[in-house]
Amino acid sequence: MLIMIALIFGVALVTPWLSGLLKEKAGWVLALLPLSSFIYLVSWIPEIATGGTVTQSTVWVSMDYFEVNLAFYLDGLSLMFGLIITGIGTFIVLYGNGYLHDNIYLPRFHCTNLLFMGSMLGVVLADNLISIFVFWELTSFTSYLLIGFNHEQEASRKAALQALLVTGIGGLALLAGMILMGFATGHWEVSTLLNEGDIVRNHLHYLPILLLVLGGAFTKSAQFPFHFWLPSAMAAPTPVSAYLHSATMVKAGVYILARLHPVLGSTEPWLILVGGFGLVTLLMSAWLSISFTDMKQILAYSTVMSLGTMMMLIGLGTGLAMQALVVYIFTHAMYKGALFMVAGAIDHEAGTRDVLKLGGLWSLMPISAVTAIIAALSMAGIPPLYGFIAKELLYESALEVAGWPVLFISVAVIANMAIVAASAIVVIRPFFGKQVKTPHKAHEAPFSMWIGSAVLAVLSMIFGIWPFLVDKNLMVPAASGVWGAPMNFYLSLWHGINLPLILSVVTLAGGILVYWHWDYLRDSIPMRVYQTGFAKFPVKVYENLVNGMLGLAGWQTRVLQNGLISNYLVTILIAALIGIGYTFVSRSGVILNPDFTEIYFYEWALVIAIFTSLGIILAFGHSRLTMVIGAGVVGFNLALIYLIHGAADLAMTQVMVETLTVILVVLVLIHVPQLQATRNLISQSRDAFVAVASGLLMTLLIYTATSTPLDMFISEFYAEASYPLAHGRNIVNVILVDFRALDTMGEVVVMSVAGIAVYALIKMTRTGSAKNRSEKINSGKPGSAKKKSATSGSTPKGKAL
Amino acid sequence: MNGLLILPIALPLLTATLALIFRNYSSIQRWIGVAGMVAILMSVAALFRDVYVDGIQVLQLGNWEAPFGITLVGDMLSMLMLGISAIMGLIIAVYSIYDIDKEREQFGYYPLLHILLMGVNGSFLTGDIFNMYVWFEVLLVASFILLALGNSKNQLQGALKYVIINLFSSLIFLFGVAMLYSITGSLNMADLALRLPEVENVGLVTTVAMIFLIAFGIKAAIFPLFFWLPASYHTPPVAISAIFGGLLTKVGVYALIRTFTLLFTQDVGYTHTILLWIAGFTMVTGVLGAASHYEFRKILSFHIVSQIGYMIMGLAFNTKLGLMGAIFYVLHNILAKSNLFLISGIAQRLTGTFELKQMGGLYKHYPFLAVLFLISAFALAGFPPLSGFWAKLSLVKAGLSIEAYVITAVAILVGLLTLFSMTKIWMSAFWGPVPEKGVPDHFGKMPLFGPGNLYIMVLPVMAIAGLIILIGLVAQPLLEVCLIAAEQLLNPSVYIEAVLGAQ
Amino acid sequence: MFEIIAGICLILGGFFMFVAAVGILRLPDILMRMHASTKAGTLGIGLILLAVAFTYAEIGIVSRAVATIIFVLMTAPVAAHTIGRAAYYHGIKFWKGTIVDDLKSYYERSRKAGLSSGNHPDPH
Amino acid sequence: MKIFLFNIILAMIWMAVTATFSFGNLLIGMIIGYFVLLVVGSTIDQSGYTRKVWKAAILIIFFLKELFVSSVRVAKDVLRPGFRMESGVVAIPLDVTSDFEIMLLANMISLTPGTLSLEVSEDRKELFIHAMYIDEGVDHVRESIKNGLEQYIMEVTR
Amino acid sequence: MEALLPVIAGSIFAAGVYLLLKKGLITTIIGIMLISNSVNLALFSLGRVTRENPPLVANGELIPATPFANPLPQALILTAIVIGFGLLAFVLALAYRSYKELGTVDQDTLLKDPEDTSKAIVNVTNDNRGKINR
Amino acid sequence: MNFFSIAIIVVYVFLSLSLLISLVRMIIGPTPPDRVVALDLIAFVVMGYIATYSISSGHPVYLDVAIALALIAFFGTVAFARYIFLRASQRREDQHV
Repeated sequence: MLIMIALIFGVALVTPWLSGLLKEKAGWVLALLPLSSFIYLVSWIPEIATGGTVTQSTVWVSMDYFEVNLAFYLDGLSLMFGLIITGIGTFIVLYGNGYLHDNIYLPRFHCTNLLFMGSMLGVVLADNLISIFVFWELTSFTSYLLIGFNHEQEASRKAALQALLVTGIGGLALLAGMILMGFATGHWEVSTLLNEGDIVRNHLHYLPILLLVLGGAFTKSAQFPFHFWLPSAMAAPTPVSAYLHSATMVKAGVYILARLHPVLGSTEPWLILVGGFGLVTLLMSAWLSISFTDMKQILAYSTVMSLGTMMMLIGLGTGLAMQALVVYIFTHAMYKGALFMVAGAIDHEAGTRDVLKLGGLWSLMPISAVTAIIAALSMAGIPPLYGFIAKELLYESALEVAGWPVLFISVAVIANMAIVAASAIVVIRPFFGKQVKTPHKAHEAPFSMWIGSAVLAVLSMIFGIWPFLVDKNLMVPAASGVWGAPMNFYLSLWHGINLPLILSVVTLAGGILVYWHWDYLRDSIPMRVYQTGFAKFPVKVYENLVNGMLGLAGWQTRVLQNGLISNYLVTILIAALIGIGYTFVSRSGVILNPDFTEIYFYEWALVIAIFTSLGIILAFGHSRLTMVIGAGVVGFNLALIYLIHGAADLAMTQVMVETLTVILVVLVLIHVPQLQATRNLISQSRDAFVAVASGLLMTLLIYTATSTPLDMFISEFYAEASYPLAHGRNIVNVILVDFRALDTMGEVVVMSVAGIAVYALIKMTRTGSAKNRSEKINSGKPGSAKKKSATSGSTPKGKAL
Repeated sequence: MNGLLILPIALPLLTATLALIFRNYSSIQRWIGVAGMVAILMSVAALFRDVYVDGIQVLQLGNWEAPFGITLVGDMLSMLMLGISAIMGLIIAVYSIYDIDKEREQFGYYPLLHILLMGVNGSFLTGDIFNMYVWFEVLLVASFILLALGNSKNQLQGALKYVIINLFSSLIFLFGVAMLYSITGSLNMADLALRLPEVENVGLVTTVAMIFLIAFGIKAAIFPLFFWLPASYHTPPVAISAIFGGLLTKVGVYALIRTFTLLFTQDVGYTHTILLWIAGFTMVTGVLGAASHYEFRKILSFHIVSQIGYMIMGLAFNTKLGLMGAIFYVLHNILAKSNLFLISGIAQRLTGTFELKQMGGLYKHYPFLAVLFLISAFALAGFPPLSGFWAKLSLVKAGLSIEAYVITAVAILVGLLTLFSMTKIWMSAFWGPVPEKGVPDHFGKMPLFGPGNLYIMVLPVMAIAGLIILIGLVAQPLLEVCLIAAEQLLNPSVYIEAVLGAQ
Repeated sequence: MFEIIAGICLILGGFFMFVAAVGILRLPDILMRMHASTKAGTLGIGLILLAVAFTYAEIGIVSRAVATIIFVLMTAPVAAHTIGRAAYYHGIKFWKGTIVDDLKSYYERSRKAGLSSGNHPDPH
Repeated sequence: MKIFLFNIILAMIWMAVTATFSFGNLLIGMIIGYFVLLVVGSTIDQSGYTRKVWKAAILIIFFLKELFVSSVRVAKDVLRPGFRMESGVVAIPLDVTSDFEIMLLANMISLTPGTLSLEVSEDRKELFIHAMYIDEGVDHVRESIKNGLEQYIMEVTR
Repeated sequence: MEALLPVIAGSIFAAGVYLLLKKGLITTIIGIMLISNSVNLALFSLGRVTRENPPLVANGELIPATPFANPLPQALILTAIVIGFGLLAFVLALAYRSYKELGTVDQDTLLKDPEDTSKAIVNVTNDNRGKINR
Repeated sequence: MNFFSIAIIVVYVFLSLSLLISLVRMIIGPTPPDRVVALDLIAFVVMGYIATYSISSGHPVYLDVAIALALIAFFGTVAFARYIFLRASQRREDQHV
């Protein structure tokens, strides 16, 4: 199976070139791919039918934290889904080839479409939880590309993003849920999890797991309140809608729940949540569907309704419900796919999908008409079609619900009335009645476009008449796959007169009644309100959420990233003050034990000098020269302090560097004028506060750190090793050039790069004269800076004397 | 003792000098630049082999045994960082051949690039905290000038903020080093790791940890300290912002990981909780900032911030899995992020702007570029089966495994928002219709490969995209080495023993 | 013997330093102050360096001290000159005791002659 | 000038003889060499080297004296309350011409009593100095400088 | 004296920070100058360099006369000072340059975060665009 | 307490006083040149300090620092003077054109 999927992916990636090769025929060739995999899956039927399951596993990542295997698990359920995907996929490839034959993006369609097919197969076949998620995300991704296929239009882009975000967040929830499940059981293979349901159900995290998984499933399968993305996704070209949004992808949620039903299912919360949401969805969307006139919208909502039905059935969790479920999935895939294809064909040939603008096409497009009729009948659940069996089963299982069967059955019946009406609408309106003028002159669709729907429709009739064709070897294993234990049943068209049959009749009658008054009903106020409330409102909510997020983002950015460097610095400083200061005070506490004895008077003089010049610097903010002079004085006095403490080289360097810096600053001052503007009082006092606080913090930190004696073992080693081993008398120099030579090397690099930097800054210039260039170039490196400033300084003298 | 350890520092210096000599012969200079990168890559590969085979490698410079001399230490983390930086260096060097103009080349672009790499490698390799300060300064000064090189208004505006704030941060760093020295009397990190636990005043050590958190935090652009990054990273030529966005901030992250696993493990309950909070805020603010902008590179810059949050989160978990996730995330993020920057460069060459609102039609005319973008963007958003997925997976797993549900939820949601702003770029620049006016006349006509030599820019992008996919599909080896690195980090005694010899 | 001389030199040097300081504090206008700082300052530092030379009567130190003294003697007046000129150019308030200012008239003349521009490199 | 080199060579020889190479020893060598030249000078010496050196020595001594005196005077004035001097900027006509001479003069003026050189006229004819004590009148200041420093300098340089 | 060093360092730091936050670019740079001075002094005082013999090995000795001043911090500060000087020189050049380009040194008005940067890049890379068009 | 050590103390007294006094001049200004002069003198005083300390501490090494200061302070002063000069002439030109 891995090979199969890999093959699909591989071919998908080369599709653009391939279809470049064989132009129109591309579709026909590519269709062989899903067809072959369909046949491959069919070849498994005998084994599966006898209750066997197949597991194939390839190690992907295997370490003590990850057990991610590309494991595949084929049982009835996944087989059925696989067949649906590949089977319908085959037709879709053909259909798409015809539908988009004049579209320049056709190769890209084929590519993404195949990619999607592969990932969808992966979802249903994968065994390992993580790999399921991998394929799950891939479907979201590919569907994003497919929905946005007509990317020139704003609408389809929006829809694509909508689908991606909604399903994406669901997918992430699913991931979390799966990981939790894995932690709970310690197993990552579904096939093993299936036997560990009790552990999960009794686990502390059961509810979170359930909620997260449901989040994934509901978003993917467009359950209320996430149903809104599916109708908007109809912006996609019809083949996509037919494939993703009716037959396959939207069923992924159903699949995952069906798959995990043995693990998570048949508990109180499960019944309430899954069943309940399913019920709501099916009721709501059924009636929404007939509030639209666009065929695709109608079909979309009816799809949502079917999904709701499936969810409800899963929720019920009875054996009968399982049978109903699998049958329903199967038949729905067939008739809904067919109907979508027909709708697309009509749209393609007649130029519109609005049932009000269509009529009497049956003479023009006979084949489509017949197909549509059969499919619609199946959708309406009318014998002898397969849909009928499904509906019967649905009613039966609804009837036998423990608790309140009345609720379930009534809801089911009411909803199905609407569906009957809907199916009537999508067939009668376009094909019968008097012909109306359509944008294009309508004619029968090409072979590639009707073959798929025709086959599907015919199949649903055949299976309806002879259900045993499929039930033994497909339905039963599938149902038992969901049920988690082998079960046995057979389907038949006719059970004699019983309650479900009566209900069907009622439904049919009601449906026809509804159809009769459709035009009136559609425009009636309650319907409008209903539509706004359930179709438009969720979209609004979604949009408001996104916009709200954007608004918040904008606000936050305006506040934080406001371009004022002083604000940035203040923020940083305050953060540092809080972070460091709080930790310091709360964790360590201030330790003060300095002794101010033995400070000679001349040292006091130095201290006073430093403070005075600091005062000068702060006081003379308006005269930069004074500030620089003050800074120079501070530097000189620091040098003296170093000197007094026996750091000769240090003092030397300090003097040199300080003076050079001052000179450089002055050189810049010459060219850069004084800035007059100053800050207002508030920000000044804010700055003052921050400054004083940080200075205080530094002082206290130093006092506390120096309160304990320092272990000078390294310096002692240096002292002993300096002359005997390193042959240097000046220990500081020895440290610089020998013990810590790498530092010095870095230092040199920094200096030279700074030289290059200054050079580039000044030389790469379109303004500024050559003279100040030469000055600034050299000011990068200390030595030359000295020389230069000397000459620059002595220029007037040279002239003067 | 492994002499190879000096090569990643020495080779760039050598290349830089050579390139400086030939700075007026741009073609020679280019090839020197590329060749130097290849040499570095090879030396790193050799080193990697040694570390992988026989554990942590150590070089005592000048044969002064630790802690008296300066020690170069190569453990798995350093090796991974070195490797990725070498790869990025090579990619950028090739990309620059087309992207960097003559004038910049003449003013020492390639030498500076190599000096930058030298600083980065030095800080990855050094085992001495003060030496790390020196290397930080080296890479800082190189980055300063690379940022300002060209003297356009925007560059200078960005550079001033970047320079001032980073100068301040390195001064804080220096003060932190001084504090460390004064409470332990040592500078060698392994020796510090031995001595710090013996300090009576644990609170003081925690305070020092905070100082380092601030200092490195500014460099790594974490939550309240990141402002300089979105203000500057989108101003220089694309090649430069690519290597900045990819590599530089990660140096800060590396320093954080190193110090907070090796040195400051006394009061984990306190420090790492703070880290966790910071991580959360960083993720959210960054991604929101990205959501609110419509300039290609500004969006990417904000995303850098938000993804730093993920790495910090992994560090804050302080579990094997978390650290592994963090390291893997760093590697993957460097690739994806730089690649997006490079793509933005190509897009700008084609459409003539970085403003999303004025871009469009790239998907129509340059599908291959679109594919490359999709790969990088969805890797960034953590989509399977790309490299980002494994990072996200391991981080989420790590979070859930220690029941840190809130932060994990935040991380997941931020991932979704990342996806959102990536699609924002995609939908306007690629899917969007071609704008009526303001499109250069060569748009749509100039092929990616062929006349126009655009392929020099495309090939590196392809290479990285290939790496991303490769890592995604064959994640096992990289995950394993990341795990080894995490194990080494969580068990400092190995490191200490390798440096100081058996105690 | 040397000790005594050194001591005397020290005291004198310190004293002249002090004089210089008081001078720049007390004297009425900047040029006068510069008289004080230049002369007394130079002498003071010279004497102190001399004292160093006498204290360590080693040839190396003596030569260094002497070299420094010579250097100071060479630079101090130049510095004074530049500052003085700059100060004058910057415009100074002469104190009441100032009776003559030839330079002023000279500048007037030279500006009329348009020479001043050549004399003063124009800043940017 | 070559005679000066000769002096240096002598000093070198001295250093070689005493086998101690240091700045101080070089100085001593120079002095000894100078005296040697002073003795045998007149025979090989045309450029009046020895005389000039002698004058230079005198100049230096004179200068040092002036410096000391001026400092003392400044000290007096500074420490005495109130100021009784009169000051001003005085122009001094120059006889010396070469840059070197002018610089020497200016510097020395700056270091000698109550005078501080400010500016030199474009045509090198005038030197403007700030004088502290022109109580006896401007001319006296001019005289003292022309007869004092300038004389000595010219003796050395001419 | 040692007891006073922390106070001095702290106050210089405070002054530096205050200047750092001011409007004018040059003022900010002077602030950085002061801050780096103060940090060096802090390192000095944290290194317990006390009033003792300089760390020199006298002629004929093998080890310096004890007690000698702690040499290691001195070496570190030396490195730090020089590096700081290099960076400061660069910053000064940068300030000069940005004044020439942007025409002011008022950080609040000239240093807004730049928005669209493509124009600059395009201008700078004219030669390459020529290559593209041909 | 011989004459020499007294002399040293006296010198320190003188130097400290001069330092503070020149600071006063630096504060009261009033013009930049005054401050520059003060700085110049302070540099001298610091040199004096260093020289004296190299005597009192008995380590002649420190003399080198004094020399360095002598060499370099000069340039600083000149730079300041140049700045003042240029600014002044700038102002004058503004006035006279």
